[in-house]
Amino acid sequence: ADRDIEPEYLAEQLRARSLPPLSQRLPKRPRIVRLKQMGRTPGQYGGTVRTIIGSAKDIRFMTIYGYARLIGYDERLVFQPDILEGFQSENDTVFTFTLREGHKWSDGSPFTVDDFRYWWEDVLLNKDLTPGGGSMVLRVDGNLPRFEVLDEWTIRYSWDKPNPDFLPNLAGPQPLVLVGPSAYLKQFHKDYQDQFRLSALMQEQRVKKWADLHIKMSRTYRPENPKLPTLDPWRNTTAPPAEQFIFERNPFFHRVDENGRQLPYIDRFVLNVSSSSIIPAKTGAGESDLQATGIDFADYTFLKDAEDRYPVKVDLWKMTRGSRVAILPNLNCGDDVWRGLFRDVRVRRALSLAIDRHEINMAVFYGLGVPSADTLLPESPLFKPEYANAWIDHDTERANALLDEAGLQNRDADGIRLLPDGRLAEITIETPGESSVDTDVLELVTDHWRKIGIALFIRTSQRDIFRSRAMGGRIMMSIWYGMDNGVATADMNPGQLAPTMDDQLQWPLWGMHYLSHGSQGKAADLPEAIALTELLGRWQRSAHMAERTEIWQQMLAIYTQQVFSIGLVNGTLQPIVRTSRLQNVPEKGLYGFDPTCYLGIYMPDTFWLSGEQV
Amino acid sequence: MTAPLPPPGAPLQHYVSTAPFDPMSIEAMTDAQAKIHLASQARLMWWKFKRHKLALASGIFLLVLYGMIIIAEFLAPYNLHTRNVDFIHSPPQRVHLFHDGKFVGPFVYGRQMKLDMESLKRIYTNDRNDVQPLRFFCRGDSYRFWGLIEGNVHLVCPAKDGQMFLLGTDRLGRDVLSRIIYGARISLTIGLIGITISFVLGIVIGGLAGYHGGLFDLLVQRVIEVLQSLPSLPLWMALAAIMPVTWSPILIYFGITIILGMLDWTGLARSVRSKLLSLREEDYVLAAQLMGAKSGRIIGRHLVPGFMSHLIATATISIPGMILGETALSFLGLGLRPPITSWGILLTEARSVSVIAFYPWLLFPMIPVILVILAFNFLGDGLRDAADPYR
Amino acid sequence: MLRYILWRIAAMIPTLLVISALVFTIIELPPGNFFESQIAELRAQGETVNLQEIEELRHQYGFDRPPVLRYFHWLGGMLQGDFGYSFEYQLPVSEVVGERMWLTILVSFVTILFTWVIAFPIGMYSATHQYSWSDYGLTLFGLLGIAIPNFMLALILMYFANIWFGTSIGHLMDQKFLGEPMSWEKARSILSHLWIPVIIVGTAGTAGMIRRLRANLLDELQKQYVMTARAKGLHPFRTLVKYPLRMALNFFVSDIGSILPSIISGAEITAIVLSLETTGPMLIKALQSQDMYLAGSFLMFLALLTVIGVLISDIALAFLDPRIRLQGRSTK
Amino acid sequence: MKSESDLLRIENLGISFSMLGGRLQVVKGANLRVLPGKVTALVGESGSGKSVISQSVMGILPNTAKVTGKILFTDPIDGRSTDILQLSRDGPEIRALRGSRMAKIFQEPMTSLSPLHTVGNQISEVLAIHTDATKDERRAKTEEMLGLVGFAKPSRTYDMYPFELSGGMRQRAMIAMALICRPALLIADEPTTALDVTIQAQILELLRDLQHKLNMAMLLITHDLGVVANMADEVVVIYHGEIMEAGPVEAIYRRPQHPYLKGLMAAVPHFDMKPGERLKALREVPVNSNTLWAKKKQIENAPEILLSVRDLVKAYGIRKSGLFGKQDKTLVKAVDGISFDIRRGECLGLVGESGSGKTTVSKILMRAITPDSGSVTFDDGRGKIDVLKAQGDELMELRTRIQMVFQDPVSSLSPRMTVQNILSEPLEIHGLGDNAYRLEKVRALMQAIGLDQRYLNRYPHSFSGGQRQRIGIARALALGPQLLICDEPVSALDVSVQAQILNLLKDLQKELGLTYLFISHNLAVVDYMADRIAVMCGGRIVEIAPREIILRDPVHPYTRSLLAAVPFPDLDRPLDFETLKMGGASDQHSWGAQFAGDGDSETLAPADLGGGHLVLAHRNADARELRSW
Ligand SMILES: Nc1ncnc2c1ncn2[C@@H]1O[C@H](COP(=O)(O)OP(=O)(O)OP(=O)(O)O)[C@@H](O)[C@H]1O
Ligand SMILES: Nc1ncnc2c1ncn2[C@@H]1O[C@H](COP(=O)(O)OP(=O)(O)OP(=O)(O)O)[C@@H](O)[C@H]1O
Ligand SMILES: [Mg+2]
Ligand SMILES: [Mg+2]
Ligand code: NI
Repeated sequence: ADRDIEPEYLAEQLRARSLPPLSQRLPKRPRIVRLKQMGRTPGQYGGTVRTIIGSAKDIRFMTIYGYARLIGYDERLVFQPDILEGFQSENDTVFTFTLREGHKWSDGSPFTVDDFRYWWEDVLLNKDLTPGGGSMVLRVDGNLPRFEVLDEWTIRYSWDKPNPDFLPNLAGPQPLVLVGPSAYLKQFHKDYQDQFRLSALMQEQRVKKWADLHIKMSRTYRPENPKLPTLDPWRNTTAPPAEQFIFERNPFFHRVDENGRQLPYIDRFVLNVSSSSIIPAKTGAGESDLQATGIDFADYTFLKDAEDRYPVKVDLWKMTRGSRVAILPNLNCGDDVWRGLFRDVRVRRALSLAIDRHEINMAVFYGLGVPSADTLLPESPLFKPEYANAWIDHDTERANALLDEAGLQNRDADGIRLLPDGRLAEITIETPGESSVDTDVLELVTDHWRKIGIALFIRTSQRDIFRSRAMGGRIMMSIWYGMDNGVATADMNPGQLAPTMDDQLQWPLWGMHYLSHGSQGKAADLPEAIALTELLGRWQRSAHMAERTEIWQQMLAIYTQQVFSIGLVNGTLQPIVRTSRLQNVPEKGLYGFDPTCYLGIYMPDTFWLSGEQV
Repeated sequence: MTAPLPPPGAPLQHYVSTAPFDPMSIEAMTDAQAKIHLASQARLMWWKFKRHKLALASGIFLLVLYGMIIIAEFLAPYNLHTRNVDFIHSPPQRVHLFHDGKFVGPFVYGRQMKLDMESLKRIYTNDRNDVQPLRFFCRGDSYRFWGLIEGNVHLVCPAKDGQMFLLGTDRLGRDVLSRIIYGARISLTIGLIGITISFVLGIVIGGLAGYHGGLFDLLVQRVIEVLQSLPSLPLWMALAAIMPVTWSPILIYFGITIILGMLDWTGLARSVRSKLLSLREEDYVLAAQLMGAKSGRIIGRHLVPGFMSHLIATATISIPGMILGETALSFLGLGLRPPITSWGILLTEARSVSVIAFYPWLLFPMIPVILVILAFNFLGDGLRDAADPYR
Repeated sequence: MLRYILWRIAAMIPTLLVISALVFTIIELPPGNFFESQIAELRAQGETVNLQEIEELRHQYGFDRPPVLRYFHWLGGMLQGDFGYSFEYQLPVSEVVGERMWLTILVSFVTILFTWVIAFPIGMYSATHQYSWSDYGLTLFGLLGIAIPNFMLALILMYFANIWFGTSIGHLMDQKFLGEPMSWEKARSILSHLWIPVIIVGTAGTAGMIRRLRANLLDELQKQYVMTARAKGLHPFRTLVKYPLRMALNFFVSDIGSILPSIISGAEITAIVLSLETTGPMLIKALQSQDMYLAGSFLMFLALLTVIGVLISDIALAFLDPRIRLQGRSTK
Repeated sequence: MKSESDLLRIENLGISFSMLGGRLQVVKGANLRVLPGKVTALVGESGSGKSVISQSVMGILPNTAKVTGKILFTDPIDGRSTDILQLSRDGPEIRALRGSRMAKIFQEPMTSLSPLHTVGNQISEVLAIHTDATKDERRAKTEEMLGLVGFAKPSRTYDMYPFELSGGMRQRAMIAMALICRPALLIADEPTTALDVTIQAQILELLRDLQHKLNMAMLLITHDLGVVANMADEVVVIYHGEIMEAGPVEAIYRRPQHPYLKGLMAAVPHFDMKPGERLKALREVPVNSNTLWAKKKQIENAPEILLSVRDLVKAYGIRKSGLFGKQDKTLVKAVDGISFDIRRGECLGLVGESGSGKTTVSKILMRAITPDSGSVTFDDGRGKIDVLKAQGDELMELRTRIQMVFQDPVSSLSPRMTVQNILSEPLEIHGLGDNAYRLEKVRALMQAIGLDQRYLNRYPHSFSGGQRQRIGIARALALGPQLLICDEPVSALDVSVQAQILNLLKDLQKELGLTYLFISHNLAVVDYMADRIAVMCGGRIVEIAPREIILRDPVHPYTRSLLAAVPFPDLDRPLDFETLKMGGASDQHSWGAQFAGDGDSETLAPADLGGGHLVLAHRNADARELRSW
């Protein structure tokens, strides 16, 4: 009977006894994924799934797709212990984690509290390895947590104040790392390895410092080291540089289906590196078995057409961004007159009202998107229609009236408004211009704004100088995505609504100020922005669902009413292409980096290849 | 009156021509000959050029084209930016003359669009009942002639409230034909400047180096080596990055073209140089030197003409580079950008497999490119022949 | 001659030094550096970056030091065969390049061969059959090659090769052979993919060659010495090859120096579109992400090729034309 | 061997060129034949269509030419006749004939060779095409042939490039190329124009030899009626594309009837012309030198010596074959210590062996070649100019005062400039006059050299050899120089046009005080033109003296043999090939001890025989001893 549930792929190794049988590979209490309950079908082992990535760096998608986290989200974005057998959080201040007994790394070595301890004491607290003192998330008011090993299977991280970011970060696409395979990694650690061997290894890996060696060999997000034991469903077998990366099943993976079959079903994931421009073409030629990245809504027709020629299936998922395209007036812009205008909420509202979102939706998205402000999607429990509908009517008259009120009543012969200092009201929008959607949308907006007497010019500049230009106030306005996470729950950090990052193009200096704890940038001086920052602070200190929800609502209301970012259309669709043999891929889903981890929360380890094409 | 030949092998008789003989007489010139011998060399070349019909036709074609770009606003049925969101990716419409067997003059059938939500395709059908006669010298989209004079007269426009997309529309429902007409402006002008610069530099520097040799040649050679070693793409990237961002894209493109023109002379300079290295040993060069000709003159009047064919061929071959120069850059996210339009941009915008599969009419800008290139080449042929003394 | 060659090789050293300084400047010119573009890119995906870690890296690679120092560091490294470190790949440059170099050389070599094999006969034919229909036809054919932008041609060929012959889209081989050692199957796969880039890159150069060869030959064909050769009873083809062609080769030979680099860089965009496993896309990417040592080493390699090419070209020129070799400067 | 048929039979040949503005008929209904083993000479005015006829026989006319009529070639080997005009342009039949059964010596040897291939390569190629000889055999045969045409070191010549050879040497290479396959028909278009008389005689002897041994027939095109008299069996006289008179050589020479032929005969310069006697040109073009040049003010008390040359030396390194061969240190002295003076208003004739360095000397004077040592001073009364060091304005000035007529007219004319541009260029360079003035001047020049105005818009390649040569002269005259260096200025001209040009030059000398350095192989011409004559051999001047003295009383053995080798246009004074055959004239060992330098030039020095007569001899030889030799 055991034979049945062993993957054929491992048969050889099993026969050679280089691998123990399944029962010894699994933890005592593996995570049982009940597919039937999820509305999916339990499947069979086997097969290879090919997918295409745009650059070798993108092997990190496997960490995201694999989505093995200490704690992860389920499809409804509720926390679930995954690698952990269980976890407890007391007021978001004390977190107790329980490990699965008998859980093993992909090389068969046991996964224990020692691995946590190693990472905490020898990596995070090591000045060489973590010169910065660890991630911001680990620090509440600058203080690291206490780390305790409670027993053989239990550990605890505790802070004095609540750390609501802790769990979301563990569950995120780019998770906070708390653990590493200490047995393997110790050979690269100065404290555990003798100097001679260490320098030999450094020589071999061509690094100059032992810390670099350790960092290089222990990188998990971009799993470039094939020897590094992992807890993911698939482990990399190819060392870069390569044009093709092969990931094979982790024989010690901790999940099983209800029939006792070990996940993942699929034996191998093959990632081919192609230039991003031909990913759609290759996908349309049936050269990918599962493709979500590198293809765009604009490619849908072509991909759909391929269904006739190749055994592929194209589904459309919903993107989770707050807005597919948003226009961001730079409140820190260097031009005094314009900065003043942009800080005037009437101007922002007028600009928003002038846009005909319906036309944009029809022209660029086949009417499949939803005209909306830059806010949460209906999928979010925090969603309210008034946020989405704030200032999105196409109302040129009102917009004109608002602008007149704001002191732009004078116009030149062509009907372009004049600034108070007599210049023409000409706005230059900058875009990295990587996708034609941006420029197309801007062409439409140009016409819309012409009707309210604002001339719009489009300028494209390279992405990397974009940021520094925005910081220097040299960008007046830019076009970018809306909120990263449009399906947030109250448990997730509302930082995206407040000036917290230097790459928030509507207020980069304020963001920098926050990010650098006041050492760089400028403090926000707009009351509404200050209010947002304060609300964020309250959320961070709060440990109660209701309070957090209330804070979220307030922030959303301010953000949308103030039109800090002019959202255009959201809920746009993302094609997901799969071979028709691939089962269990949901037809509808939410597509985004954070929090859904692209395909991650839909558990690609439960996808399987059926014999016949469906 | 000719000398008779004796039969084969027989002894030759003494023959004396009896025709009247006057050593001072010169054959009379025909009018045509007289005209020719009085003509200047330029005129002679023009006559020779005219004999090459294809070259003549090409020349006229190009003249017309350059004439057209002056009045692009008038010729284009739509404005460059006019969008028709209801007619996105509409295939080309055909111009008909007869409807139901009756002559109605040029017209197009109206179109209906259906969105196929399954494949997200826009499906267009001709409405056979909706006859939309074209209008000529009509009022349509308003424009600013050369950005100065308001106007709205077009050569041809669609029927009132009708559409006419003779070459189809793009992803924003813009008329491809109009965009091609507008695009000609940039495509046929800016690159030419770069070429001119690089040609002048190439010939002058290469010429001097080849003709004089010595230290100057050595120096030029090293400079060429250095410049040739820097591939153009990184240069473009670096230049584009340091150009002031406040410049308009067209100015930047212009600037880059000029700079590149100033760097691009090396290949030509090398071939000029090496050709001159051998040509300068010819006696006629010596003759010119002995007459006291300066190097500029010798290079310009004696050596370069001997090299004209090559120069013409090189120039005509560089034309496509000039027209399509920006495509490579746009590809890398540099160079020209919308809203400025050129044929290269139009093609870059059409850069995806779905275009080839579903909207092949977006590739139409290739046709003017090809035509212009052919025309320049045939023109070059004609010029070559005109300059060729052996014809 | 031997002395001349030695002298020229010695002269290459300062040239290369100048080039290296220029290359370094070019890579340094764009504002920002690798780390900033890295941050920008990660942020674009929604990922977070540890600024302190970046700061650390910046220090480690000397980006807090003045560029001049870094230049000498880089130069010194190259002289010792250390081409620096690729930030992007987090590997020494020499390891990053790997198989790509050979494939690049393969593609370039075949392309050059293709260009010559096509251009020479056509150019000669066109010159001897001036204004015949075949001349026009071949001219048209050649010009199409340059009239259609490479990326367009690449897309079109790729699309139809896939539809008609089932050739997999892009790349130099079927993906299953990636990373495999060379085998018959792999070689076949490479061959079945190779023609597309070769045609695309080749056609662009072919037309130029044809037209210039034709023009030069037309000039030479009228010369008196061709008549002499005909008077000897030499076969027209042999005449063409031995006399006018050799004269006409002058331009061609003088261009040798730039053939390789121009093929390599001309192929870059094609290589990106077709996602070829050659160095072109890597170079562009390195330039874009300001992976400066990788880009710098590539550029220096191209420069070396050019400089050697120019040397070869000069020697060949002297070899080709005894007037340059022997008379040179005697009259002046 | 008595043959029943003509080897070559040209019937009613018409040739026209298509030009802008219509066709140009250059040959009109010519009839002509060549018997096997016999020589038919074709003589006629420059530009009358001789070369074109010969090209049509070979089937190598340019594309723009159209031919009518018949050209029958009957190969004596199999007696088959072919009409050459019916054969396809470069088809196998005609190729089998070309080079092997019929061969051509081109009129312009300077440009008829490819500059990129060695002489040997180009000659042996004929063998490669028509025989199965191996590479070594070909080389051996070629070297043998090169020896036959008078190259002293054939194996060295084999590996030389055409531009390393002197004009006469190239012509000989051309001859070797034509003869190497021993053709049945040789078309010799001015085969000896660039050769000095001794070598000319050697070549003529060689041709006769082949004619007798191999029954080779020859179509000989030449202006030198002396050569015709010595070689031809039948003579055809052509004028403006039409045949004026034809017949056996006896008839033509003894009973010339047509006025043109009579005019030709009369125009031949001969040695016993009285001082001041003018040549009788067929057309005497009255040249008003004032329309050509404003009379220059004669400079008061200008020095007598205009140009003074001292100890010029120019050596060329001998190259080992191969690209990487090191430069050999052994040098060939093309010019070996030459000194002479040219007086104002005189004409110094320079004659000498082919390859003796005449052209080199003249080019040194023009600053076209830098000598290894020596000095050249130019002084026309406005101050001395060191020619070899002049720079800037001084050099520019010099360029207007010294001009040169190139030995090779073809290559010295820019192929892409019309005659008009060529002739007006010197004026443009020196910024003389406006366009109208220049045009007028160009017309006057054209008239002076006897070319019609309708040629103004033609390119050099469409002219006959003689026409081109005249254009070269006109160009040199355009600036009105004080010293004119003429390198074989009339070699391609028929005697009547030659007379016209020589008279022109003489007139200019008289009226404007022009000074000439006149290089020529034609001793009669030199005799007519020169006041003093210098004889060069092996890079040195072996004898220099006033013209009467040197011709009546030559001292140096080389000068003597030169004079002995002059062919006369007189059937009763045939060349004595037998005596000429004995040893090359320039072979020092046949010269006698007083003159031979034993390979060491130091031992020789000019000996003064009085009256401006210098001769190169052993330092210790005295005058009497020299004369008595
Ligand atoms: N390619 C050509 N195109 C036009 N005219 C030509 C061409 N070649 C020769 N001619 C003309 O044909 C005429 C005859 O030329 P040809 O060369 O036969 O003269 P020729 O008798 O050999 O004279 P010369 O003794 O000066 O060499 C000349 O008037 C010349 O201008
Ligand atoms: N560039 C050169 N390289 C090597 N040798 C040369 C070169 N030019 C001329 N010579 C040699 O110099 C010698 C003199 O040549 P030059 O041309 O002065 O002779 P010439 O007296 O003019 O003869 P001709 O009467 O045949 O024209 C010849 O032996 C020739 O081979
Ligand atoms: Mg002639
Ligand atoms: Mg000479
Ligand atoms: Ni002696």
